[in-house]
Amino acid sequence: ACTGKEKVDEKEPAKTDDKDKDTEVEEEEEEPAEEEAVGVDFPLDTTNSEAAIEDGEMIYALVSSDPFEGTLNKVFYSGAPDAEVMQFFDEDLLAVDGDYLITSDGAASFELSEDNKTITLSIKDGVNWHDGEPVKASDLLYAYELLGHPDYTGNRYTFTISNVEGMPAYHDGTADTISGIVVSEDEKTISITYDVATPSVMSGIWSAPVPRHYVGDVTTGDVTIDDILASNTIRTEPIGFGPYKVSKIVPGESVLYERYDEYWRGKPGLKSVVLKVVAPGSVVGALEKGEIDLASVPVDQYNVLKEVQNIELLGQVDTAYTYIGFKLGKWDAEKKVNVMDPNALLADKRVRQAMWHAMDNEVIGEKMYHGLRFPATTLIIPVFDSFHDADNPGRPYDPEKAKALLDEAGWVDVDGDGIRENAEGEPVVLNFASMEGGDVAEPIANWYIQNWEDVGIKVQLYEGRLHEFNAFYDLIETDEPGIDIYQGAWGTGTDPDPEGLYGDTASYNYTRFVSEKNSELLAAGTSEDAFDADYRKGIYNEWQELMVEEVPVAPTVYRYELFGVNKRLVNYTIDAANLDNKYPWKWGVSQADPVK
Amino acid sequence: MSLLKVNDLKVHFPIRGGFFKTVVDQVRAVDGISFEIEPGETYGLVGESGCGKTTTGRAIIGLNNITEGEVLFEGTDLAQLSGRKKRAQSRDIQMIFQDPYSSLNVRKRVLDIVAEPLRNYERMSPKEELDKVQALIERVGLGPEAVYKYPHQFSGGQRQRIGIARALTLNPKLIIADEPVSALDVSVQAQVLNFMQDIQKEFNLSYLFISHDLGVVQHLCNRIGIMYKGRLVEEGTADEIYSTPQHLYTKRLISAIPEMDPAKRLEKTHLRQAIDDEYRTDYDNYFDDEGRLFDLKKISDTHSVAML
Amino acid sequence: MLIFILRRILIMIPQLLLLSLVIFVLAKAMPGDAVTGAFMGNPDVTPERMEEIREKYGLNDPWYEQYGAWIQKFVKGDMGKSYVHNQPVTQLLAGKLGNTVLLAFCTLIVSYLIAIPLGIIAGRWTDSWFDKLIVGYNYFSIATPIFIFALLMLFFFSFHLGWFPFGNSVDIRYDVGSWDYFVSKAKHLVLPTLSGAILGTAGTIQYLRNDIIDTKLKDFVKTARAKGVPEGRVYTRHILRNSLLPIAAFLGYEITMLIAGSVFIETIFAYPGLGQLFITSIGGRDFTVVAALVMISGAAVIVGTMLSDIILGIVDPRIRID
Amino acid sequence: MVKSVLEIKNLQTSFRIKDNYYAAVDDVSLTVHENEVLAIVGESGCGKSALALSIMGLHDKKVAKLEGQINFRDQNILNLSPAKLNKIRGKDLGMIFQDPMTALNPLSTIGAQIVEPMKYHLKLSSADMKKRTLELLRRVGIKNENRVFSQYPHELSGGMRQRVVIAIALACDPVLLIADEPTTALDVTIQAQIMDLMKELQTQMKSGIVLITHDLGVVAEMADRVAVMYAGEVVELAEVNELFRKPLHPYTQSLFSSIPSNIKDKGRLHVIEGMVPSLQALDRNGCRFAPRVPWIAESEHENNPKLHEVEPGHFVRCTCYKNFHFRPEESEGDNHVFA
Amino acid sequence: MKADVVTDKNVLIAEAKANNQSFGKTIWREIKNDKMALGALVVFIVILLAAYISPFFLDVKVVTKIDFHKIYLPPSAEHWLGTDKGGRDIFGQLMIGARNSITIGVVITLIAGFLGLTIGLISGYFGGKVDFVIMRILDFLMVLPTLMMIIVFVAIVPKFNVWSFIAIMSVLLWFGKARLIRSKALSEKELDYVNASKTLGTPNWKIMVFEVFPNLSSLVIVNMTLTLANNIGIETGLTFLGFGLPESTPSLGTLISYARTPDVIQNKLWVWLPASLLILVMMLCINFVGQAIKRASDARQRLA
Ligand SMILES: Nc1ncnc2c1ncn2[C@@H]1O[C@H](COP(=O)(O)OP(=O)(O)OP(=O)(O)O)[C@@H](O)[C@H]1O
Ligand SMILES: Nc1ncnc2c1ncn2[C@@H]1O[C@H](COP(=O)(O)OP(=O)(O)OP(=O)(O)O)[C@@H](O)[C@H]1O
Ligand SMILES: [Mg+2]
Ligand SMILES: [Mg+2]
Repeated sequence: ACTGKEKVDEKEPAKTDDKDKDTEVEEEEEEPAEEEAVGVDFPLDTTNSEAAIEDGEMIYALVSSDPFEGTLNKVFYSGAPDAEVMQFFDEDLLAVDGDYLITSDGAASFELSEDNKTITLSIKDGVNWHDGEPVKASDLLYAYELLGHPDYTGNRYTFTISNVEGMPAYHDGTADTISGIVVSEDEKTISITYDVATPSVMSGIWSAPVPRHYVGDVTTGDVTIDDILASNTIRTEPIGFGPYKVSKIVPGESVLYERYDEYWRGKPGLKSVVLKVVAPGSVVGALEKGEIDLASVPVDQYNVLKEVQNIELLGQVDTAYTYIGFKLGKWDAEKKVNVMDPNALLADKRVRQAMWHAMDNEVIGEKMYHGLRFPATTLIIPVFDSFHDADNPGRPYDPEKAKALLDEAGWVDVDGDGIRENAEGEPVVLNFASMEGGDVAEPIANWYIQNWEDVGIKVQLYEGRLHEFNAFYDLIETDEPGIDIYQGAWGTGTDPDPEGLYGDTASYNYTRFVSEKNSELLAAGTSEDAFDADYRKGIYNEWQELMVEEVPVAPTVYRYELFGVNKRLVNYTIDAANLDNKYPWKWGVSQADPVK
Repeated sequence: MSLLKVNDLKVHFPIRGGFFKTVVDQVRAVDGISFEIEPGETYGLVGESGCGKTTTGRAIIGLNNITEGEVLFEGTDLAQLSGRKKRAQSRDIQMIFQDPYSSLNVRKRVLDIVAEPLRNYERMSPKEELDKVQALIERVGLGPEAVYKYPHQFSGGQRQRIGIARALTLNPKLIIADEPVSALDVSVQAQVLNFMQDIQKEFNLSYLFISHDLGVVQHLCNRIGIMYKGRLVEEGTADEIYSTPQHLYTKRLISAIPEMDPAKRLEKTHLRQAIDDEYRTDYDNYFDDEGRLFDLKKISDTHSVAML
Repeated sequence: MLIFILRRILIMIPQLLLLSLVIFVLAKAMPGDAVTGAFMGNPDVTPERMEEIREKYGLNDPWYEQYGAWIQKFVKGDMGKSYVHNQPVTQLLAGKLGNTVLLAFCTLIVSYLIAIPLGIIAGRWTDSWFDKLIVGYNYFSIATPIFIFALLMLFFFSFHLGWFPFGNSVDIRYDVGSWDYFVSKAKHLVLPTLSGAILGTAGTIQYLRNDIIDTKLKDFVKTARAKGVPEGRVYTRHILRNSLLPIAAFLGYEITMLIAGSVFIETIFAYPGLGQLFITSIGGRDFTVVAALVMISGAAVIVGTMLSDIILGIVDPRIRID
Repeated sequence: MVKSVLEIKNLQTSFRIKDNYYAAVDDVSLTVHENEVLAIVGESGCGKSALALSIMGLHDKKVAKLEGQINFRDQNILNLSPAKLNKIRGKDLGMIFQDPMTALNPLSTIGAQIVEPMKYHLKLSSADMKKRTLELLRRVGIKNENRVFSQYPHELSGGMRQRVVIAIALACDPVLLIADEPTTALDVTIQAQIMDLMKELQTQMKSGIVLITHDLGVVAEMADRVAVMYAGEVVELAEVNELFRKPLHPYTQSLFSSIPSNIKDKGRLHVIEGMVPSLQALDRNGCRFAPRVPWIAESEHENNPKLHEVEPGHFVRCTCYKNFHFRPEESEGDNHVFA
Repeated sequence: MKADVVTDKNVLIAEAKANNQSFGKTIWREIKNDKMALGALVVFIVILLAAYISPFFLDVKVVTKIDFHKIYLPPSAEHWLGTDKGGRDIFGQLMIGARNSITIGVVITLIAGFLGLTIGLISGYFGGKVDFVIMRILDFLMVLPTLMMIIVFVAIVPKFNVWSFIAIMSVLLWFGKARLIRSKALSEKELDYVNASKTLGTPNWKIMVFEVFPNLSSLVIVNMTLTLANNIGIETGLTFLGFGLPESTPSLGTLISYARTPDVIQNKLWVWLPASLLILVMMLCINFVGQAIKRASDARQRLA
């Protein structure tokens, strides 16, 4: 596949406070590194301790092979590149902590009601849009009005939004207002009431306001949503209340920001910021030449990158994992539930366990990714420190164990061709679907096929090739009968709740795995009780255990993400817990020219 | 009964123009000509370039569509025939082309060229075919090895003779010769002309001989038709045309033949000047009100002129 | 002339309509649609929601109804809305079209600047040392895959020497219209232009060379020499003028070829233009954009050939267009 | 004594064919006098055009090699530098080409093409040049000269174009005009007009003309003296009346008797046997015509035949003319098939 | 004496038979006389042989076996041209890839050539209404932006493999040829040898196939050799853009498109350079041979 196809939107850096939850990740274009990693312990913060100069300028690379789409509004944008553009001039009212849970450190503070159903936000003083207007509570209401608007076609009308009381009625057009949202007289506070209480509110609430006065009001009929979409107020002259204001945009290519002196947290650290799109292949060269100060770098270039003298490399584990899914049933479109098929080829969990044991992910991580990927153990990633069960070893590479499990399951080689027949003694060839995505997808798919063949399971690529993103999901989503195994990847977003991917009514539960225990645990994980973190952790540990036992999917690798930073940068971090520096306003440079 | 009778033949080509490229006018390439050819006779068709000679020939043999009029060959209208009959009839009329280079397919050996009509009309074993072709080739004065050669290995005159051999294969009754010698050098031309005369005697052929070289026409033809702007302006025996031309255009044409006696060249120049003057002054008298040449009118048994 | 243009435009209409139908059907036949492209894999967007959006976009109507609705708008100049960019396609294209046309134009000029002198030299001094070199270069340019060449250009001139920027069309820090802006724009154009131009000369050189060799032998050239025209002038006044004619006539065609062929160059140099947009849009199943781009290319071909005919009609007295 | 304008001495023009040079014009010596039309006749490929192009210096140096002398006004054209040659070409030497369809630049107006030689050779203002051009056009018999001036070649008929070609050749009042088959591509009536025009112009201008043709009719109408060429050599040279009255060389005789209008009774035409040998196959030592008259005994031919002056001004090459007769059984057929 | 004549005759006939120059022979002679073309032909044949014979010695399974312990090994005795990102042998892939690429190029050229030839010939030969209709269709097809259409088709086709690739390309690459052939056929049919055949009673289809076609053959052969080079190249380009053949079908394009990251292009030449050079060499060879054939078809330019 080519760079042009990559679906990047889910690959957002953790620092952007996007509210999306679990999302699909396409394998990005990554090259294996040839030498072994010397140790994959990257710093999270820059080490430059000099003071930032007064009128510095930073050049930020938006690493993408495509231009950014340029819908610069949190309600309407669709791609991650746009989110990166917005981070400099706009922000959410609520800040989040290291666990991605909301705090009151942002431009607004919040309070949760007793019954956990109502959340009240109070906007702090001095929070003003770039045009000088104060940010009002009704601006946040406006965001909800847009999100729920019948004409809204974006992808953010999600559960957290529709869960707001009165939202469905408003969305259907049967109500003019959203009954669950109340704005105070003084436009300083806003309270939002939900139909169902869920801890997801702590990580999922929408708190990005839209400047009603600036983009125009659809509720009064002044403008339509299409007008807004076509309008320069969200394209080339957007405003926000973030640390920098947009001074100029060359659509798709670059943005020039200027310091917004009245930023509510204080005077930002840079006089100006230039953001420009840099193709993944050019990132290293640009960093080395000092053309850019900051870039998320493709891991495949780690090898070259670590030799580059004028930059620092920051890295951390990404909010995503790759997995192998076993097709176990079908989606019942009528009832909107997943239905397991007891006759599925891989209905026996021992076979699935064996297949997991057979996969040598260690080598992939070390050889191809230079240690920047490592074998995954459970379905809740280590990023969620408090929920990831570090003690659960998953199913490490162990071909002997795999063989034993297969023997146990009755999959033995009857006819002596080195390939096992199934319990009924029939020869089996499993069809494996995998997505195109960078240069590594193909070798990895074939590597697994070889791994499986080593333990005696014959697997072949579905249709003999990898599938392009759209085609792949067409196949998986429709439960194409020919496919038995597939390789996918999920971005988890910032909410640990796996319900959307593994619930019995979740359409994204592509394996169609259902079990009572599973449903029970998932429900418990988001129940009111789960506002108690320990309780929740217990539940999720149990769930992780269950998934390692049942193996509807076998997670393969967790991944690191890397950032290259010019040594003149100060106060920069990728650490979500570093509440001071994770927002752009403090970022600065210690000298006028980049270190070369 | 005459072998070929052409009756008020018209061939018009559409001129397209205007916004939608519709037919806005017609090129009247041949605009109502009539003549007859008797068996064994050579009929010459003469006129300046673009007057419609070639078109007439092509219309007779069926390469051009006839707009109006009829072409009777041995009494049957060729245009009315169809399918098998037409095929049967059309083997009796053959054509010799002007350009000995383009009229032979350079990618074929002489054998295949000359045998082409045989393969179309007759079933012969390869041996018979080869014999027949070889006989023909020798008849036109080429060595037997010639059948295995390609056209580019021959000179213009030889090529023209191969073309003639091809036309003779089916023993036609009428041969339409469209300027068969104008691309050839004088001495080669003589060769071909002699040869045409020989085979005419031998096979009792009739020729429709199209040319603009009056010397050649005079040498070869019994009767001559003079064409001008798609019409016949004069028709008669070779003698009549050359000794007593009646139509102004004929006179002009004849006066243009270079004088072969250097001593008389001044005379000839003066004659040309005189006819030119006449041509200028009398030109309009030869056309009717619509600007069309008059129909032919007999002035003797064999001689007709297009005059009032 | 006017009639000629009018007629050509009249012919163009059914052609474009047919093209629109073809591309519409094809775009629809691609697996997935814009909604899949945008929302697939986002668990928060339920299948119902996706259906709802499809319904809103009219993606569930029978294709002919969708086509009818789309083409009606299209005729009025509304190319629909990009699903991925959430923006009217016309607006989306505006900037990129300019970039692509500029690039195509510069490439054309530079390739002519290279090709015409070389073609002339090769044609005039056939079989000379120069000629052999030029013919060699020609072979090289035909045989080298453009993307390898472009990549090498990029690595050498940008990465190693640092002479030229890595991508994009201009440095944002300069004000539109200022000298710096102009210089920056030019700097961004150099590599894409050169890569395209250096490999794009083969046709012209070969054509010119052959044509000059042919024209050299024409009778009217002998006439010119017989008039006592000096050799140099024979070339400039008689041979060249005749040989350049077809090149002028190819102009319109070449531009359209360059616009269509911009995909590689734009992708490699991250130059935001139509080619790059096309590839992105195919991936995102943004079929309004795909369709619009195909229509534009189709129209460009038609206009290009028309332009060629008009140019030829103007420069060649033998050809009258009406 | 009439002055000679052109003196060709032992001219040999050879073409390179695969590393060897073969003479297409072999040891030709001719003189053209003022106010005289020298016709050169011969069949296709005998070297007529090669001779004409040699005089004009129009051969491509890479393929053609020229030896001997071409003296034009006491300068040997062969030794002139290109610049000097260009001073003569178009000025004192004019050339008329055979095919009026291709001899004109399709992209220039008629006016521009006639003006062009004046620009290089005459010091005239552009208004004067235009005036002169219009006058020239009138002189070559074009009536609406103002219109023709700004027309393009394709807008004119063949006859008109040939007149334009003539006008170009006459543009700077040449002393010597070389006309390579000026009428061959034209219709009979047009041919007559062009012939008359050339005769008329010649009487006015008093220049020498080299008229190349294969049409004896044209020769009879126009020439003062005639050179007959065969296979690169001049085989007979005589005053026109003399030649037509008493052609001597076998080739000349054959040529005359193969013309239809010379045969009164529709009898058989004379056919020259065999073919013109190609440059490479030509036997250059004996009589070049010998292979085509095989019934003439070898002894009749000369070795390395010379031009003999049989009568004052009448030259014939090779002694074979003396006892020449047509093949007796000739009327029986032209081919060995019947032999 | 008589016998003499007869043998003489036979000798002559035999000689003529031997000397009759078919177009094929002319081409061969032309190539023989051009050292470059001859060399190019030899090289090309060697490449062809290598590509088509090597599979008998190469185990595809072994060549395409992933071995992550052998990633990006530089050339060595074991791996002549080193290994790629999956630890696969480049040399093996090069051989298999060359075969695939050449097969694709040749088959596309043949099919597109056949389509273009047939349709162009019919259109040009019959002229009139047939021509009008075909030309209008062609006019339309010419408007299609080829590269874009190919990409759209590639996106649509579900089972994308060598054959569907060939089908897509062939369907979209014949228009130009049809036009070329048509215009040539149009002028060819005006020539008298066609008229002659008509008057001799030869049916139209025979004239088309046996008279006109052979006269277009030189044009066709020249055009096909020159487009062969292009067609091999176009696969490479599409693969680079991500619309080419899957990696499981190695082609030269696959190998070259590995050269997408700075690291590979700068430091791992062995991965992409051999394939690039192979393409370059093949293109040059085909072009040299093509030029010789072109000269052979044009008597004016012939060297021999
Ligand atoms: N296919 C055609 N379409 C349109 N016009 C044609 C066509 N064929 C011939 N003409 C026109 O018909 C007229 C007669 O042409 P034709 O070829 O019969 O003349 P010709 O007497 O044979 O002339 P030439 O001596 O030059 O061969 C010419 O004006 C020619 O332009
Ligand atoms: N450039 C050339 N290279 C090689 N041979 C040539 C060249 N030009 C002419 N010849 C040969 O020289 C000989 C004389 O040619 P030339 O053109 O002078 O004949 P010609 O008498 O003018 O014939 P025509 O009446 O056909 O014009 C011919 O055999 C011809 O093939
Ligand atoms: Mg004619
Ligand atoms: Mg000549």
